Amino acid sequence: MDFTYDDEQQALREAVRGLLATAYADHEARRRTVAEEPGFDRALWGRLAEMGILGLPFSEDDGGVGAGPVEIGIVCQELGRVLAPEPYLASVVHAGGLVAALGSPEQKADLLGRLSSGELLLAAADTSPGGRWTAEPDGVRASVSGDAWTLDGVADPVVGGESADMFVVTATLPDGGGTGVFVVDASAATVSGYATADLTRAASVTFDGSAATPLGEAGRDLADNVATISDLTRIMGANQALGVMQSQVRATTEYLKSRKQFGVTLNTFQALTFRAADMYVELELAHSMVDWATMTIAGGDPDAVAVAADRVGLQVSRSGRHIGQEAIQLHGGIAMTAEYSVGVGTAHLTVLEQWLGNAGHHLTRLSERVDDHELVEAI
Amino acid sequence: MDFTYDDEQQALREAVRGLLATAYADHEARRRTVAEEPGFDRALWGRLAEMGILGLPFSEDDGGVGAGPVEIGIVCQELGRVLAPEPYLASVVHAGGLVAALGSPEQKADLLGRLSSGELLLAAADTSPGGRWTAEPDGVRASVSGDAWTLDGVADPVVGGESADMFVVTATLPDGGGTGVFVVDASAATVSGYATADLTRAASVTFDGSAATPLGEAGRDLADNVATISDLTRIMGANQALGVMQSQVRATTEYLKSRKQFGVTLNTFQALTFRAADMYVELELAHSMVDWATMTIAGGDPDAVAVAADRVGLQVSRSGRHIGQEAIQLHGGIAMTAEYSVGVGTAHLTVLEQWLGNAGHHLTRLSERVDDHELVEAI
Amino acid sequence: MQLELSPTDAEFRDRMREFFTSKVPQEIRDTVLEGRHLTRDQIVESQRTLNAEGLAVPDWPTEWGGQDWTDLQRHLWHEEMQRAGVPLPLAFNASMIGPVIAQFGTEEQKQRFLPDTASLDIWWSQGFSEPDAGSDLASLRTTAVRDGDDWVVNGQKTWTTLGQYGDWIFTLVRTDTEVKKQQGISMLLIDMTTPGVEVRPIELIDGGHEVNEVWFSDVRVPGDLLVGEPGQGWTIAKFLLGNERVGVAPVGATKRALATLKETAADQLQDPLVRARVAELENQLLALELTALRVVAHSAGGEPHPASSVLKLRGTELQQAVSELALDLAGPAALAARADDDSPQEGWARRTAPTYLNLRKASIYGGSNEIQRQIISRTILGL
Amino acid sequence: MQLELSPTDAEFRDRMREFFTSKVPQEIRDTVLEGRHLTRDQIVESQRTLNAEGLAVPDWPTEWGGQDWTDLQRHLWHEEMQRAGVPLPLAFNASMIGPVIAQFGTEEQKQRFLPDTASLDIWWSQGFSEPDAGSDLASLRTTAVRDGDDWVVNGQKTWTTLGQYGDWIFTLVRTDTEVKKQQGISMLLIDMTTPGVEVRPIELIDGGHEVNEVWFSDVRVPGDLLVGEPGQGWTIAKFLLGNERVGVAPVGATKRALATLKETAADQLQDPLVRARVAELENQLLALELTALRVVAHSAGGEPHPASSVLKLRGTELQQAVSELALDLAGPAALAARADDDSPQEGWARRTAPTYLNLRKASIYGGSNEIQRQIISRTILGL
Repeated sequence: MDFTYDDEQQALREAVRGLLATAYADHEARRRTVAEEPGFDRALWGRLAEMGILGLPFSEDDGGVGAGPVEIGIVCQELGRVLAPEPYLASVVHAGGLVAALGSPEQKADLLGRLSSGELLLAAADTSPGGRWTAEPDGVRASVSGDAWTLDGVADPVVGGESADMFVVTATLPDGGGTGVFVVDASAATVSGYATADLTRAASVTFDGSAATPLGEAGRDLADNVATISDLTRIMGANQALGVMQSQVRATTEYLKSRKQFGVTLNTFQALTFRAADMYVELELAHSMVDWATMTIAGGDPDAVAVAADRVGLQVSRSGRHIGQEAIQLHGGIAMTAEYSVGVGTAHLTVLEQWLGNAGHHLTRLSERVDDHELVEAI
Repeated sequence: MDFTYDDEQQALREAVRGLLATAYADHEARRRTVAEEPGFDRALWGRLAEMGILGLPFSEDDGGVGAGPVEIGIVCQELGRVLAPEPYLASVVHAGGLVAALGSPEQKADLLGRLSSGELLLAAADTSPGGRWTAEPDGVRASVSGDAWTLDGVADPVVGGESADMFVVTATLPDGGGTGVFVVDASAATVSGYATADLTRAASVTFDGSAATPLGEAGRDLADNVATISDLTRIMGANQALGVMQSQVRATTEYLKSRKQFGVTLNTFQALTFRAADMYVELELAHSMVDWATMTIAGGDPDAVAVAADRVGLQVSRSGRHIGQEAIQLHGGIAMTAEYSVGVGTAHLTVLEQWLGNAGHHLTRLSERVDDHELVEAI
Repeated sequence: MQLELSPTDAEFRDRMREFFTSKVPQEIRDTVLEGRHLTRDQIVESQRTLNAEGLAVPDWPTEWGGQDWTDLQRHLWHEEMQRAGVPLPLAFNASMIGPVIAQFGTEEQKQRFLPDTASLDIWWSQGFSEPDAGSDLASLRTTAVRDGDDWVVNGQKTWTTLGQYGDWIFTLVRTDTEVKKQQGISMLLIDMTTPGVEVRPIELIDGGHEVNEVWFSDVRVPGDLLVGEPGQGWTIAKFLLGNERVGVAPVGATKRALATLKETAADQLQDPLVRARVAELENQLLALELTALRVVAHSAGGEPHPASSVLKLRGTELQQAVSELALDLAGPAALAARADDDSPQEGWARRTAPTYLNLRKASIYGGSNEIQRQIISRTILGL
Repeated sequence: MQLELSPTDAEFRDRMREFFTSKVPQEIRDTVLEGRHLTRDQIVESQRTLNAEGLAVPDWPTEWGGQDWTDLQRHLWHEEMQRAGVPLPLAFNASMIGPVIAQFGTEEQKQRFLPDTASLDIWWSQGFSEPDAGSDLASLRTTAVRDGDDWVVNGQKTWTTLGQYGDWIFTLVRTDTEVKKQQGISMLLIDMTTPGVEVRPIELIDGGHEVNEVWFSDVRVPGDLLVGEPGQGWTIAKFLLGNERVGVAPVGATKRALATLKETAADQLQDPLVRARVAELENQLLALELTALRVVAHSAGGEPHPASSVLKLRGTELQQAVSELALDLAGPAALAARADDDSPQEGWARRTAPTYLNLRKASIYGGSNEIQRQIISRTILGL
């Protein structure tokens, strides 16, 4: 039992942090980047590829680095810390994760190789309009004629979809065959991009007889695999949220120390410093749960990962709501502005939560399992 | 629309407050009273009878005063304010309320007359061991042979039951006939008295072929009427809780002003004064809801009263939990002791809540009605 | 004690409800009820409709268009507007500068400004907050220096809500730097077309352009545009902010928002946890509304009841809580915040994240909730 | 980073679990698990069972019965005890005065007291708090005046937990009134059978006799019972209170209480609102337990990790929250708090109200949650 990073993990953190600092030295840089097309920094993306960060989760055979969940979590935390708009979670962790889990050896070598090198952007299209966190969305239907598959329907939101070169699409198979996963070229779909509430990009993607290639063997029901990759993405999203919250607690603390009102700094007001203490408590609890969930992945048991995703999802939703709201309140008006990172961080937490599953969703799932165990075992 | 007391109501409040001040000038007096038999002040009870307080809810024909819900609420608030252990809510409001609603003219004249004059103590036996706030408890069964009714079973807790001369018992009628209400002489039952968590008294009452007289016409299903009287009792219990909370907020405020720590009075600490402000907010919200629910009774619609009882029950449960806990916390250790009124007030709020219906119960009932209305109309 | 409205008040309420739901254009009210942004023209049209009926500025003296209503009637007017989705009369005009001019202004100022203020022919902006002052208003640094009959103003205001629409701005400026800071403040009315006035937008986290910075560079203001006496600004500001807090709890609008949400997200109402959240919020809103009624019933002679801080505090908390519920019911659709109207996601769901983020301001602006707790603990509890 | 215990630690945990569940009498453990009160004899018997196995005072120096364990092992020992319902070794002995004597005591004091302290042949009470001091410990007023070789003690202590069982009491007394208040304090060990010591019970709101007042009237204490130097009391107290906070979060016991509640109130677990409350609490407890593990993994050289305040703060909140859930699940049966055992109400339900009330103390005693927030905001956040 060990909650500390080893030297290599520390070095990875420093390297990623250093690289991100060149691109997002201050919030203004992030603000400029999201205001322009494509909504993230392609040069930075290239440097992440060079550092091996884009290929981190994938095996060396597929052009990746073969690192573990802790390393990917470190990257996500650092991205969250500076509110980096790069679609790492959507493209590498989620869409890339689906390819790595389900693709044929050829597909993996091709798609993951190009993803790792920064040539190819993927996005997972797995949510129906109005849908809510299911591995069996009904917005896109797959049809087959001979060997040729086509897709019809709409997926929305497709996070990172605006700039994606290819979509990894979750679709209903014909004749009650369950859920299939397909690769579709962006040119075969109609992509309507938009900015989300945190100014990162997503898209509504419409398929209209779009030519599609099954990932791996055609026609199998892959709902369980899709669910597992979503759970992994949730846990990595929690890492990213942790980075956001750490920045918010730090910024709030600094603000209370430096900002003067009524002739004194704000940390003179005990009602405010006690609330900062409560923010810290929430941060530490979230941190513990994020580390635990991330380590759970290594065990390789999909059920354990599903539970861990719900547990960390609930904790991070609660902590994120608390910290995100209090960070704004303790700052006051300045944090309502797009110029200042704290409020935008709250927007980012909001997007992560509603994208990956909110507190109510996770709590309902955990409630269903309450009598599966006598008490919850941490280790 | 008017939320103010008229002159007579003001005078009633002053009179009751004055009388209670003679008996419970300080918490030590209350403490002595509950430590001795019968757990309340019989002399005070007699003076309440003389003032007409015991007969307040009942018609003049039945030996009462014929006052309205606002007046009864005033009395309950004042009792709560000093944590008076007298069984007014149990005996007069609840048991007396059942007799007034269901009794024959002769029963009413007899029982309510003696109740009003202080000669007779009643208690409502309407809860089965382990039961939860239903008008159809199954702990006591009624049997009839010719005209002679008998009861078998157990009711617990019977609040105020330890000293009761007679029980007003809710029992299951034979042959699926629903819920009947009976009067049973205490001598016909086995009464095992005990102190509740706030040191007022209740009892476990066992009926074993106990001779019973139906209230009013025999054999009718009275579950609806029983429910309505319970709802009235809940609303009066909320008035009593309001009195407790008012005292707790006042005591806490005074303590913060006078108690010194680290060389200064506690109101120097903003974290504490802000929490006192939040207590005040909860108090005012509860106050508003209590007034509203009390006034709703006058409309005479049992459905409206049922909803009002749930609404005020939920609000007072929440406010009571908040205020009762914060009052102890802001005082510190002293409020943990039985010598000091604040913690005992929290115990009293706890007893009122679990006796009459806790937040979860009321919230569940209100949840069931959520789509009965577009929005909640206050007036 | 009695719950029912008197026949007079019931008739009054019916009249308000009838007017608001039949005379204020449906499209404007739908915009409000669905949580979309109003245009300047819609706000103006709505206020003119009200003003034509004498319903825009009931708080003012009757000679300037006010109504001789009871506090309860004012409350009913306010609630019915919110319930019907009628935009409230622009606060800067109706609740702030109007009453100030009526109370402290010269006869000339009254004649010149009050009718156009009621009808929104002049759109007023508020120039109080400054970047380094925040809740500590008295530390303001914008100066006005005498030059002949005029004042010359230099400095910067911020958080000027809807300043981009403003014709005039009422400002607090420092006219005397020698005295105690509260005593050196005066109120000036400034035509925003005057050379040297510049309005710069502040982008908020919800992407909206709702507030602004207003910069003053050697802005020349005629002397007859000072309200009251030089140095009286602090007194006037306190008068104005006292008015602002009355009826500040957006109970009716929040009730309306929750009712709408029950309809739009009806399928999720089968989830018992969602039902419980709705039921809890409905109950809290009822308690707040009843508290507002109690405050109304007790407020004596126009002085705000001290418990009005309770209304502001809890009112904004509940407003925020309903916006959180909406966000959670929207789920992934909430991501489509800035998608265009062709989006396959429902409009209400797309608006939830910006609304949630925008409403974080509710507990900051207009006297933060910390200030309200301070008022309660000091003024009411004597701590 | 790795989740699994090392084979050594896993084996250690199994050994603890095995010992606690097989060697500590079932009746004692059931009393703990069901939330009933332990007798003095049960507490003593349990601690002697532990001590015989070297498991009563692992934190002490090994020469006095301590164990050379890692922080993680100490944590596992602590959690497994709670989980099995083993009464924790009496804190006054094991965590407070024992380590103090081992650190500051003379060789004579160590020989005389440590073995009997470990085995609970001496039951220690704590004499720190005073009626007018509360959290402000340094303001204490109990005095000890030199008289020959002895000290003569006068004053009053309060909140002395289980003082009715105490053989000896370790006290903070003022030995010098001339110096700065922290510097005039010393620690004295006092035999509670000495003439002039009087223990008076304080009745708590749950009806229990758990704390006491201890009065000292001209109590004569031999000079060799002063620990450390005169004036060193404040330093010793800080050392002692620092020890107290380590592992102070009752995670294991709270988890156990929640698990038991799921069983005893199983039929109510069908209510979705109850299920959600349980699931939320289980998750919060997991987060806390993991935080405890992180703190353990990081605490360097016996110094408490600053985040241990997080454990105390949240640990007591969750302990209280579980007691609230139990109360709500008990419903009307909770009224039968002081009914005798013939009561038709179930025992667990009858105990809920006293337990709920009693646990209000958890956020007050041993450094109130306000003190913990202060520590976090100052020490950790630098505010």
